[in-house]
Amino acid sequence: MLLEVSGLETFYGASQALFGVELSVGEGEVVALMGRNGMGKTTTISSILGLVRGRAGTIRLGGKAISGMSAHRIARLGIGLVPEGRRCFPNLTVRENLVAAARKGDWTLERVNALFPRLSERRDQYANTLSGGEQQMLAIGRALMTNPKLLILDEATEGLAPVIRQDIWAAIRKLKSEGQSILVVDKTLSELLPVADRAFVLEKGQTVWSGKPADLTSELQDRYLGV
Amino acid sequence: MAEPVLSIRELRKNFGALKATDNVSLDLRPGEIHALIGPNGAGKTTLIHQISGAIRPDSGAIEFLGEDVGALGMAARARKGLGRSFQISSLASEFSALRNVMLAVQAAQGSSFRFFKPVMHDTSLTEPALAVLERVGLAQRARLPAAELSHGERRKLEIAIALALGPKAFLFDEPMAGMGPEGSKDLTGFLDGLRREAPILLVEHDMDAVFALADRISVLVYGRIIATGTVDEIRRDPEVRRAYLGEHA
Amino acid sequence: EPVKVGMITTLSGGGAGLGIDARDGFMLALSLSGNKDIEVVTEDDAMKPELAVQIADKMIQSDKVDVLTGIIWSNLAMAVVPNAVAQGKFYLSVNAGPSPLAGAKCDKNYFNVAYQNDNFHEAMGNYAEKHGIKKMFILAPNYPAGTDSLNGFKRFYKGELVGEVYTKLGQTDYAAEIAQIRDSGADSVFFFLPGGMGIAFVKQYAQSGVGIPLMGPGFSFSQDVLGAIGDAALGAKNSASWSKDLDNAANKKFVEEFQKAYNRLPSIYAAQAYDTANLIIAAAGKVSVKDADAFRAALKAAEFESVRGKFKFNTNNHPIQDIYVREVVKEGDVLTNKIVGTSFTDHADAYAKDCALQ
Amino acid sequence: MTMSRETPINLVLAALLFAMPFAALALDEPFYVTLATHMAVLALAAVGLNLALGLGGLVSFGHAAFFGLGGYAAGILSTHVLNMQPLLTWPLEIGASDQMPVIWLVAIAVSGLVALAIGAISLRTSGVYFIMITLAFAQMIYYFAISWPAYGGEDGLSIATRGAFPGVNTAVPLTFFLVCYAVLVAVLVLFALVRDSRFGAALQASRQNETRLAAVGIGPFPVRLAAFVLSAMITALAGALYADLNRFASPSMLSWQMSGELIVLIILGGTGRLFGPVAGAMLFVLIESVLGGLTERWQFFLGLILLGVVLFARGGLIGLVAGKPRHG
Amino acid sequence: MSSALFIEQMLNGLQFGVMLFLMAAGLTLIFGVMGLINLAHGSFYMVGAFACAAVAAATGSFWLGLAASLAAAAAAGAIVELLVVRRLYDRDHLDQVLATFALILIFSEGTRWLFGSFPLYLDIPPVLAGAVDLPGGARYQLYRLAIIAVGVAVAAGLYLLISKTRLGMQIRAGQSDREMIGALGVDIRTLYTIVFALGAALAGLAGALVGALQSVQVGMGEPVLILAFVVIVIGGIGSIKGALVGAILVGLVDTLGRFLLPKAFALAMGASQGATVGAALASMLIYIVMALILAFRPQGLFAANT
Ligand SMILES: Nc1ncnc2c1ncn2[C@@H]1O[C@H](COP(=O)(O)OP(=O)(O)OP(=O)(O)O)[C@@H](O)[C@H]1O
Ligand SMILES: Nc1ncnc2c1ncn2[C@@H]1O[C@H](COP(=O)(O)OP(=O)(O)OP(=O)(O)O)[C@@H](O)[C@H]1O
Ligand SMILES: CC(C)C[C@H](N)C(=O)O
Ligand SMILES: [Mg+2]
Ligand SMILES: [Mg+2]
Repeated sequence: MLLEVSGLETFYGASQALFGVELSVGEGEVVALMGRNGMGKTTTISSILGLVRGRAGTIRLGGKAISGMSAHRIARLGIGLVPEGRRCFPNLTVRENLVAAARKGDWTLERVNALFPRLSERRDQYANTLSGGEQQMLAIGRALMTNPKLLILDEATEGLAPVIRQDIWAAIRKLKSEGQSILVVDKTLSELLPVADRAFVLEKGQTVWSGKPADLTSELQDRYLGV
Repeated sequence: MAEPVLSIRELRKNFGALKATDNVSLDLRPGEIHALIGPNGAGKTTLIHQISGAIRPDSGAIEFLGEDVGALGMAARARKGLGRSFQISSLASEFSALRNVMLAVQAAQGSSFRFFKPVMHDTSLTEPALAVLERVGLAQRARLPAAELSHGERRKLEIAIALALGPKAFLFDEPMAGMGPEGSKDLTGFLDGLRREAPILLVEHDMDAVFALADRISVLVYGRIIATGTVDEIRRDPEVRRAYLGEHA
Repeated sequence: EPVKVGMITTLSGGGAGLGIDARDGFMLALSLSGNKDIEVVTEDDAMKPELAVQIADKMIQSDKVDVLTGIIWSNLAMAVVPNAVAQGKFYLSVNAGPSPLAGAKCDKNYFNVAYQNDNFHEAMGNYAEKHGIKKMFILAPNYPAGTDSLNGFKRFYKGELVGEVYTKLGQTDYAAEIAQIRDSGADSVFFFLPGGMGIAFVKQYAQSGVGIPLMGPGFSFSQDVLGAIGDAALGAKNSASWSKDLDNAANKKFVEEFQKAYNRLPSIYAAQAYDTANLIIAAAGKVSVKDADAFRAALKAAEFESVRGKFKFNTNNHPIQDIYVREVVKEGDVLTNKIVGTSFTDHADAYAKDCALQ
Repeated sequence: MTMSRETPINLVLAALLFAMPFAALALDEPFYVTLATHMAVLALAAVGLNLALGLGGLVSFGHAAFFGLGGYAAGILSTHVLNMQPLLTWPLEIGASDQMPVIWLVAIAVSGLVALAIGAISLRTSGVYFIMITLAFAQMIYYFAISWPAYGGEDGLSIATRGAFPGVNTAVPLTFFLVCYAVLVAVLVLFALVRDSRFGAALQASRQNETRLAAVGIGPFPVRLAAFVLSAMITALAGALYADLNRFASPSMLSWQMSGELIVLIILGGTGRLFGPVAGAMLFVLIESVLGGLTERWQFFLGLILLGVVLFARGGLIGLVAGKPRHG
Repeated sequence: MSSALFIEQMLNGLQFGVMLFLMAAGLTLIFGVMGLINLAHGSFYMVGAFACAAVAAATGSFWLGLAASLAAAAAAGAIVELLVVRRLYDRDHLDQVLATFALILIFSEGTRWLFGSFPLYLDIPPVLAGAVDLPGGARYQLYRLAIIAVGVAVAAGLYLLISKTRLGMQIRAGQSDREMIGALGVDIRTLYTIVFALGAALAGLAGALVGALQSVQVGMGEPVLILAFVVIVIGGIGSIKGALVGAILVGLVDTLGRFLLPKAFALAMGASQGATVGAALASMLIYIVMALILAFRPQGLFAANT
């Protein structure tokens, strides 16, 4: 397994947000992480990256224990994050956002621009003046530019126009076909489930279900996700 | 046909060479949900910003309840009854969810220069605020600081604040964003009822919601409105499909 | 009779050099006298008037001092002195001599053992006038001691002023003023800039290649800044009531002992404080400080061996003294001052007439 | 006012400060009466600033201007009384007064007007720009004061006799302390009321998110301006008391170091906390006077102590004891 | 007024401005780019001056002193960053104010502890001593011309570093979202230590250069610090270009104000009176200018990105 999380418990100050999360992503696998609002998806991702510290449990990346490492070292081991809420650098131009943290590999500026032509049009504009959707593309492009082994997308299609969203799902499928491992959080099940190889469902900070998307019956969907 | 509540005439706004709003005219009629859709960067948020007074148009007029509000600042327009939500949540992050909503209640009462009476004991503030939180399903989380809410919860709080203003028109900028599948379903139902309180200008990329809710849809592309019509008209419009909807129809 | 002395002076921050010299001079006198009855409490005012007031209150109320002394700066003196004397305490100034306290606001319990602020400047004005300098350029910071300075100078200098410039208090770059001096055609430049301001001015002046001779009150060329100014100061004339080479027994002993104790040359601030301490020792040797009238009379009599040779008080309790003109010279590698003339003999200040004391 | 974890600490602080002069007199250390008065007055000045800075996030680096204006109001009135000169001869003749309530009113009114002008311009900016523009105005007043000879220039202005208060003798240190303490308590009550009021809610929201405030229909500018003016008035009142305490008004009250010190007091005690300024002033004055007597290097150790507080006590002294504040 | 005088005054303004720029550049880097209010920046200026004076006195070489000033200030900066500042990035600006204020006290008294209370001696190196003739009949001090040259070179270097290199981008990215740039794999902590040390070194350089002109003494940093803040605010925080323009503006306004205002008032109210009133106004002048600029451009002249 590329990423293995087990027994993860995380606190914000005194209040506990995760109560034992189990999660794994294999090489070349696309894994969906699901759950209602506030169930701990983002917290799980933050814990993996060392942005918040888990208090118990283990996290392994490529077999190596990474809990306790600083965020930049974890990222350098090969995680590319597209964070919730985009978090583009507002005071950098689009191009600067893309190259600032880039690492060598297959993904280059040209390739990202080909994936999102809109970004190359807005190349020299500061990111704080981009539209919401443009910022989302930028965040994805920025993560790809670090050439990660594992790409983590936290609500990466939020706020995107349907055509663009289709482009992004197409991009995800393309990445998948090239063997890229991806962990995805997304609310649109109809688009997410077909791409995912496996899925995990969180409830109140715990993994309550995992398996193949096909096994996530509409009854289960109703129980855990309210649809 | 009833007089429009909100009426925008020939609005223009350039950012340098970019025509972010290019001669836009638009009406919001009583009781309707008017959806505004369009590709990313088409100028939807910029338009909402101009209507709410966050940025000034280069030219054009904005009439609200029959009055030209173009010269008014953001706060003054809100007092006139324009309630908006932000695409990217904008909250008083140290305040609890409750106090965020109470602030709106107090603003609606127009009484922010009272220096002595403690707000937390003021039922004329707390009760309406709690009621609103109840409506969006955040009552359980009322005492939590906004900073500690999850993303989706913060999005709900955005809507709660707009509700608490009791506005005469709503401007919602992607309210569905960040809602889980269940949240989207609930919110769709909720907005459906809300149109009876005040008409809604709804910017949204969630087409399921838009198609379920909208009385009319306007499509904004590169700052221009390329089409306005009913759900069916828009769904069938080839130009709209190409520029925006893709296979989603 | 035991006497308790409260010394409030500047021991931290940029102005610390002056206060440390004053404290060291004062303490030297005490230790040389072997007098064990005089107890001193010292505190740092950090050059802040409010802190000085607070310390004075503490010394009066808690330490129960009889005599206060030590303040270097006029603005702190103005804050502390009127209150202290109003509470029946004695205040002996080792340095600051603001004009109000010499004139209308003089007090029977306030003795200035140093000078009235105008004095040294007057002496330089007198010198310039006597030496036939026709065109002067004069310069001082824009604050009361600065305006007093230039007024003092002008009181005696009657020639032409080709420039009168007030700088910002605390200013450290004088390029703009130096350019004006270059352009002014003056025969000589008189400036009053104590501490770091003076160091900066003289160094910059020397490098500018202007070359018009400098003069000033002793503060501008006092021992505590000469080292930092460097050779640029050589030859500058300045005025003071004291100099290290003043030929009298008390001064010889003072200079020698000061160097022995502190391993540096004393400055005018040290000399004035040394005199102040000796004045207290002398008075306390004669009468009890608890008998205020007697103690006051003993102070006024000023029967002590001053390093200035002769010393007496005017009706307003400010000194009547000789003021010399000194020149900056080099002895070995150290820069110091040497007396080259006397500007005033038995000089009194201009404000005594406004003082109600007899 | 709501009871919170802070309340017991606040009561203890208030009691300590109140008891200090009585203990001092009992132990025959009369100076500590003066020291307690110092604490009370500096605390008062900082409470004023805390209203703008703590609640409204308006980091004024120019509050010394108001502190000094208050001080000069006391100084100038007293000089005129002493010399029996009227304060104004034109357009109408106004005599001076040495009654504290009159001095206070003058201090408050003058600084309120000045704050209105400074605030109206400064509040166009925000963040660091606001810090610096308020500094700029204070520096202008400072340089004016040191170079304007009529009221002493840099030498400052002595106050021959402390202002009078009807019915009591303010020359007695304990009495003067009680006057200052009473003012402090009254202002603290005012602060607590304002903080918890609707105005306070708007003010605090303006600090957290100004766009949000405007979007609900409350213009941030008038809210901030009102807070700034109120804050300046309180600080000016403290300035008048401070000048009376020292019997001296000086330009150093107007200096940027003074503004900085007020900010330091607040952060030291706990920004935005009701008793933050009180805790800060008590500790600061104590350190300054105790260390200053012990060693010439006291500022070094003061530095270390302050550094220790920032690094290890988040939220200042009050935060250290009471934890994070709760905003309902 | 002769044209020679006018030329000299313009150069004075420029030189003063360039000196302020060296301070302001470090401050704007640390403050604008890293988002840290560093009141202790003036202490690095002092450290540089003392290191230069001490080493120059010991070795007899100003140039070794200059090297020492850079090294000492950079080291002081790095230590301060590692021990204190590093814990403050996520904090409120106010915590930073208090902590760096505490650092001023520690540095000032610490320096006095080491070097005593009397100003130190530091002189201009012989090669740069004296004045040179300029066209227009003016004479100008060579050393000041050298300061102008150093300042211009530093300005160019910094501009390139910040706006054109990846390092510069990462620094700026860190300013807006430290956590995010870390999550992208950039070691922002080490990066900030380097930047902080660089800013400190620039301040130290300014202190050493100016120390040879002025007096090397405890407390020399704070007045310059305030001016440097004025400069970066006028120029627009975070902008190296703004710092340069702001510095030169302040330098010129202050120099020309000090020179012309008293003359102007002297015409109206007589020499003595005019001189004091003019001087009073001149000392307020830069603050008046700053207030005016901010009243009309609340983000300074070159607001970094709004
Ligand atoms: N900074 C924080 N401080 C305290 N509590 C937090 C913080 N961030 C999140 N929480 C809490 O942790 C829990 C999990 O939140 P998280 O953001 O991980 O949820 P999520 O599953 O990503 O939800 P969403 O779909 O709304 O983004 C929630 O109860 C939330 O209130
Ligand atoms: N301040 C600004 N300066 C320059 N360009 C701007 C500015 N603000 C917005 N823009 C540009 O204007 C266009 C419209 O942006 P806007 O945010 O209105 O888009 P939007 O329709 O809301 O898109 P989305 O659906 O992605 O949120 C975008 O191309 C954006 O980059
Ligand atoms: C050192 C002296 C020149 C001080 C001067 N007497 C003053 O008032 O401040
Ligand atoms: Mg989330
Ligand atoms: Mg948008």
